[in-house]
Amino acid sequence: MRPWMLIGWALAACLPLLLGSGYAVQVADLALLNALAVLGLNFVTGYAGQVNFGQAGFAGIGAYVTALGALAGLPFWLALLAALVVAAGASLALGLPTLRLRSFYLAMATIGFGEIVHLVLLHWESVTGGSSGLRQIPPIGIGRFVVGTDAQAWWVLLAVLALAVLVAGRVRRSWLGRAMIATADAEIAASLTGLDTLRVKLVALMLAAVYAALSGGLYAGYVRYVSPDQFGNQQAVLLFSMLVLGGTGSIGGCLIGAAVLTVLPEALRFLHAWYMVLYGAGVVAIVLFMPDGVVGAARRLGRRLGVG
Amino acid sequence: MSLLVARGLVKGFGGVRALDGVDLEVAEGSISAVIGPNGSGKTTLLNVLSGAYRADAGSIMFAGADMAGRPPLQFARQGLARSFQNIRLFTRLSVLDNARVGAMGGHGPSLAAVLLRLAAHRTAEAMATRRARAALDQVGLGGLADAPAGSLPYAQQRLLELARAVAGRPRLLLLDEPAAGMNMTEAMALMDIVRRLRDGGITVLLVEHNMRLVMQVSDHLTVLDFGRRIAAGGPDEIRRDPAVIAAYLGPGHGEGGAPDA
Amino acid sequence: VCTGPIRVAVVTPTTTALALLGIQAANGVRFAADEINAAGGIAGQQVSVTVEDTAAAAGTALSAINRVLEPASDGSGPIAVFGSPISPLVFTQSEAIRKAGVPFLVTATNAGITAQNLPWLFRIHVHDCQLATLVPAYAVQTMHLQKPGIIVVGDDYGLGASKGMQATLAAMGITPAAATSYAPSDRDMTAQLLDITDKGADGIITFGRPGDLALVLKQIRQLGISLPRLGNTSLMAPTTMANVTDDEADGAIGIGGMLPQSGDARAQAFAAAVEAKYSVPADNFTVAYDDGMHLLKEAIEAVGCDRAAIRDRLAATSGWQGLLIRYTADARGDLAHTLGVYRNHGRSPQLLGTVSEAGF
Amino acid sequence: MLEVEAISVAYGPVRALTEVSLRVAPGEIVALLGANGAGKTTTLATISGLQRPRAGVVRFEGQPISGLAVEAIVRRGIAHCPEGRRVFAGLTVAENLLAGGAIHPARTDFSADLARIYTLFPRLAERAGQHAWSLSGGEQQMLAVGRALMARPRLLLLDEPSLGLAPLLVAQMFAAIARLNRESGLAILLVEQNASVALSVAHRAYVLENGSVRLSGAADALARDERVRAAYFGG
Amino acid sequence: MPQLVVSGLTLGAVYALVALGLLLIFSAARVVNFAQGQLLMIGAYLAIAAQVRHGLPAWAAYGLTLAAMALLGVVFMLVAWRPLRGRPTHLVILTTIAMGIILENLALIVWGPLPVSLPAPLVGRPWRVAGGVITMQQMFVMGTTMLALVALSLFMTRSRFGVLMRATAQDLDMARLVGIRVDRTIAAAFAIGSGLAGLAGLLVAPLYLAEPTMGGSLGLKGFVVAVVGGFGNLPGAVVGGLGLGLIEAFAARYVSAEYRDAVAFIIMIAMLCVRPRGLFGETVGERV
Ligand SMILES: Nc1ncnc2c1ncn2[C@@H]1O[C@H](COP(=O)(O)OP(=O)(O)OP(=O)(O)O)[C@@H](O)[C@H]1O
Ligand SMILES: Nc1ncnc2c1ncn2[C@@H]1O[C@H](COP(=O)(O)OP(=O)(O)OP(=O)(O)O)[C@@H](O)[C@H]1O
Ligand SMILES: [Mg+2]
Ligand SMILES: [Mg+2]
Repeated sequence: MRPWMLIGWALAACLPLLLGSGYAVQVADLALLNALAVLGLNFVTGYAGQVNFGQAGFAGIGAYVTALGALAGLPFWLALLAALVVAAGASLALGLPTLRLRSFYLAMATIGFGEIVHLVLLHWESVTGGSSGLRQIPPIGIGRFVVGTDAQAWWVLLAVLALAVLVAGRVRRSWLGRAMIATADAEIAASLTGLDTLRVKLVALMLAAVYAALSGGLYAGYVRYVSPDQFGNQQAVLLFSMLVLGGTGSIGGCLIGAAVLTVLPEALRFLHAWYMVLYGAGVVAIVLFMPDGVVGAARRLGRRLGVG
Repeated sequence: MSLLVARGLVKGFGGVRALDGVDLEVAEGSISAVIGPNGSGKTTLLNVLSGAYRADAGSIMFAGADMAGRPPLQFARQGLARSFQNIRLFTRLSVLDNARVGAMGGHGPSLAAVLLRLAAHRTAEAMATRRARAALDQVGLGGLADAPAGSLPYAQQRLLELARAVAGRPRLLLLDEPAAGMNMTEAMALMDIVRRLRDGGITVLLVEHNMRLVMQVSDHLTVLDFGRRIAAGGPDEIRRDPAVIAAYLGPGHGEGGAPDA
Repeated sequence: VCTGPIRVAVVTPTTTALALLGIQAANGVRFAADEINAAGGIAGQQVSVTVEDTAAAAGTALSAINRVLEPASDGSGPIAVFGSPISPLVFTQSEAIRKAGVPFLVTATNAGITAQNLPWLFRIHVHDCQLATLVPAYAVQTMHLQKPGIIVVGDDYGLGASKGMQATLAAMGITPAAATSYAPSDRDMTAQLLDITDKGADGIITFGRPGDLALVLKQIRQLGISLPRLGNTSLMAPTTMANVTDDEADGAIGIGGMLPQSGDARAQAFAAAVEAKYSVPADNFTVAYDDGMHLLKEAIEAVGCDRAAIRDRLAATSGWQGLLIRYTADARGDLAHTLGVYRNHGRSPQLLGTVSEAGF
Repeated sequence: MLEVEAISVAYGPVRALTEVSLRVAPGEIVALLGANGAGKTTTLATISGLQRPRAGVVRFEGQPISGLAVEAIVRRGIAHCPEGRRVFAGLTVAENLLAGGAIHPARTDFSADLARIYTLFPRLAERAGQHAWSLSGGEQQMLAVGRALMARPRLLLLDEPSLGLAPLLVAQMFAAIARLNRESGLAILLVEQNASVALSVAHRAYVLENGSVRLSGAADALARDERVRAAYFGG
Repeated sequence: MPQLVVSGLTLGAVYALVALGLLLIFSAARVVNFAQGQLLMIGAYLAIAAQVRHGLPAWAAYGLTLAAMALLGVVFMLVAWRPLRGRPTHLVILTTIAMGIILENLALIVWGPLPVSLPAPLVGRPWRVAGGVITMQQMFVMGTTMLALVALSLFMTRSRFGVLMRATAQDLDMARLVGIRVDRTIAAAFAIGSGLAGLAGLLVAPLYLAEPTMGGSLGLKGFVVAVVGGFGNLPGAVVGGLGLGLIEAFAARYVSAEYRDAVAFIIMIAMLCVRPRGLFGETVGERV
């Protein structure tokens, strides 16, 4: 790990102390949750090149399974674990038939998946509580320790995120990461080296689903209330935007993208009705002026400073 | 000993019969070539032989196994590697990583091994790196290991394709126009590499239009025209074959790939 | 005693598909606040209203509530928060309210809203459970329907009502011919309507938002269906009336939160003033929020700016006269118990009378 | 008719050309030789406007054209058949050729042009209705050259036209190039790896090395030059 | 039954029109315009503004709307596509999504949240056929879709402009190298595509009311239809559109109204598994 990264993590750990207010910490917590889901998306979209608009659906599965498990009396972490397993299973069910599809066709299939999950959450009322959702979910906790404040949540979520980043980094630097990128760049060539590209894509999607479910499950324990509207297509698009904005295929980019797009709408709140317009315009502007994401722009700036 | 035996291969696309009953044998340890006019089915033949296309009819025996109808990755796992007429590199990966993908092929350790950095992961990575570096050295790209593959000039991209194929230690290497876009001097250097690979135990089957090069390097040639084999034999035989001259070489072709200045 | 301006916040969707509802809600608070300020404020202090958008998403709703609960630079938080008419959003925000301890006045109609055991929460609008009892009762007892078909909007609002109405009907020994719904974004309800008529319904009970009930009314006529129509008061909301013909609207009966347009002169003046001011008509929610603001004013004037005291005062509300109805707090925090019954004559709704929840 | 004056081109920090100057006179075939990465493709791309020079100027028939849009340069009469074929994959052969005539007025009748190209490359006629992506490598190369000719240019920039062609066709292609030049006075700037063939049809030639002109002169003189033979003829 | 067919086909025709606009833009610029539904919404509002607010006769309001939408298409292209050309598609996709957000919220600010309707241009007694009722507007919607399809198909395959447009989509730099004025070509495609969205907006406004958020689901369905039909295939889009409309109507009636969209998506996914490039998708080539 490079020194500036260490500094970054250390600063992040101090953030609640610097922010002080509940609102700011809570926004920061949501950013961490989003970052987890985006980090997962990066496996399948950033590395393996497969468009995935189903990420919010996986998060929804994770959130509901966690919530149901915890409400049924399972320890929180066990419910969360169950959620990861269910989401992984769902990713196989989605991926096996659809990962052979290309570009727009896959995009459509994943959008469809997200819609289906959303509709099931909405209408399978006896289990999911329908549109009024599930309430009074037990909070995040392990053993005696229970997350009480937004700041405590930040530290727990940050630790989980750090682990997620570590795992993502290990995958990227292993044969798996190379295989994912190879599959995205030239699938036929990859399969002619002996790679089972379908399996590689499946693993990428499964990792994505597990990360999303982790994000969703922690969301359920953090907000302690889940409803279908949080896991619809809008959220899927938002997560996708975060990935692109940060810089597809870059772990740091995922974190930055999630942070920017969680904070930006909040920062623009004072514009009232105009803030959504400005938000859209902001995204357009960022895409126009930072085509390779924030990370790419930073890299270019660094190079220029380094050269000049 | 024949490493590869194909019999009666047929492949059609709509109205076009790109392969029309082609027989081919490749002797272990040889450099063989397939030549023929444009559109005669050479690339299609390589595609069928590497599993990228499925033949409509015919049989393929490779290293003692019946391969017809199997997916490409099984051809690869059986010990076959190839390069492409249109370059297909993993452009976002570094030069070394391209070769490492080739070296690892389908034999990567499990996800758990990767995440926990188990011994299986470490030895596999070390092996892949070793083989990849060796392959890069063999084609002369050793110095560029860390460059992004997408930034290489055309000829070096071709060399990298070769290195990626070689890194997997294949038994049979299929090369589709490896010298395209190279001048004679560069092409000759490439052929030296190919010969050394053969000496290192890799059987080579290549498609190439540069006659000077093909005639110098090949032990055996197969000539296609309209999807059929019109001749087969050693370089001297082929050079004098009237059917080959009429269909492919053109009159006045002794050595070079074109009329000499 | 209150020092400095009195901060009140409204957290409600002002964007996305729920914008109309949210904007009509916010208009009620704003209108009342302006009126109060023009008349000298509350206990000599001016009221300041902040409106925060929740969009239609839980995450945004959560940020919005946390943002308004944030103390201002002078350390003072809002005296009270007005929540939205959308139940899932209110559920999302409830924990934050519990932690902060601020009176929370909402109109979200899911019956479970006031069952959260949250002493800070008050509902100033009638809820699904009341409608779910009164509407089927009216259908059976007054309209003499024996086999009604139910069609509702497929969100929290409609589905909750549908479930409740089916239970009430069952208690009266009646099974509906069909119970269907349409997605909030659906624009074609013919399949559902045909389902209802094919199964031999003798009337249609519908629950939805103004925009989509206009379509339901239209499509009922397009299909040549002439069954009696009964539903919530969205059937006579100004938005609905603006988009249907006389023929399509005529005869439909609606029960629910009361509309200012067909009230007495004062209510009509209110409706006209709101529409003139915001170019969006006032609806039952606008009235509820306007009443809520006035109720809050009286509470503050009575007990000062201590939030717990305000809460206790609100919880003790009894027979307080609003624009159209009287408000009385019950043990759960529900304040509204009176519903209007309307019938469309052409496109002008006429009040047939009011019904009240048993015990009020 | 074409004057390239001291152009320098860079891709980001990578310098591709340094003060390259060259000339093509009307009716002339000029060959541009050089090792891989020498900058040949970049030179052609700069002439046709795909790359902007950092310094220097390109003049065509006396007018400066560097700075004009690519589309505008084609309309002046320069057609560029780029490296790597770049056929329109999803279009048929005939549609590709039709697109090649994009600069001519909408009502132009292309049948004569098409016939000319089909005589030049009979295989294209056989494949007229086939999608370009499904053509063999050599067939695509023919299509790319044919498409460039559809613009009826006065100057043709050819980037490795023999790439992937069978020997018989290489001969035919260069015969065709020579004939086009002879019969209609078409000026051609030719980049070609097959140095011996290139020098056999060209009048003059330039040799690029590392982005600069190293040698230039009459084609036959260069063909005899020892340095050229060692570097490009394979000894 | 017959009534379901009528309403399914009507909605299907609207889906098809959205998909046609999407395909037209795609066929020149190689981007899926995720704001197509929002363009439709703008079209509906413009028509309402012209006809209801400013009292123009229907034909003038319609003409004005289509012209304005064509212009908006060009503006859209200049803002959301032109600066991004040659960049990876997902960036362009994201930009179009953001443009959709901008349009939707601008509409909310300008026209407010109230649903509004447009008077139907053709008034007359509805037809009764085989036990079903078809209104004039429904016939108008279906007829217009068919006309648009025929006109577009001829335009794309028969006209030289169509060929140049497709060439531009395949390889932008190469298109410029053969002298195609790519900016104009693509601007034209955006103008037509946006005009088609506007047309769809005009047609649905009398049927389904206009709201700022009406575009979201219609745009998505248009995308579904384009995919099911096989991207790039115009008749495929129409068949896909009508098919989806019918499936939705029947699913709502006989399977479950709640899961109407789910049924549509499940059928779509199942179909993609069997035919990975849509119903009529060509095996767009990738040579090895
Ligand atoms: N997928 C396909 N669909 C339709 N036709 C095809 C397809 N692939 C190849 N063909 C046709 O089959 C014939 C043989 O093509 P192939 O690529 O095998 O030729 P080749 O011998 O490699 O030629 P070259 O030397 O020019 O590369 C060609 O005429 C080509 O147009
Ligand atoms: N898009 C690019 N980005 C960065 N560098 C580039 C790019 N294109 C070319 N270069 C570099 O510019 C130099 C000249 O390249 P160019 O393609 O003009 O050479 P060439 O003579 O045509 O070579 P070849 O024979 O391989 O086609 C090379 O060093 C190459 O690596
Ligand atoms: Mg070939
Ligand atoms: Mg070149």
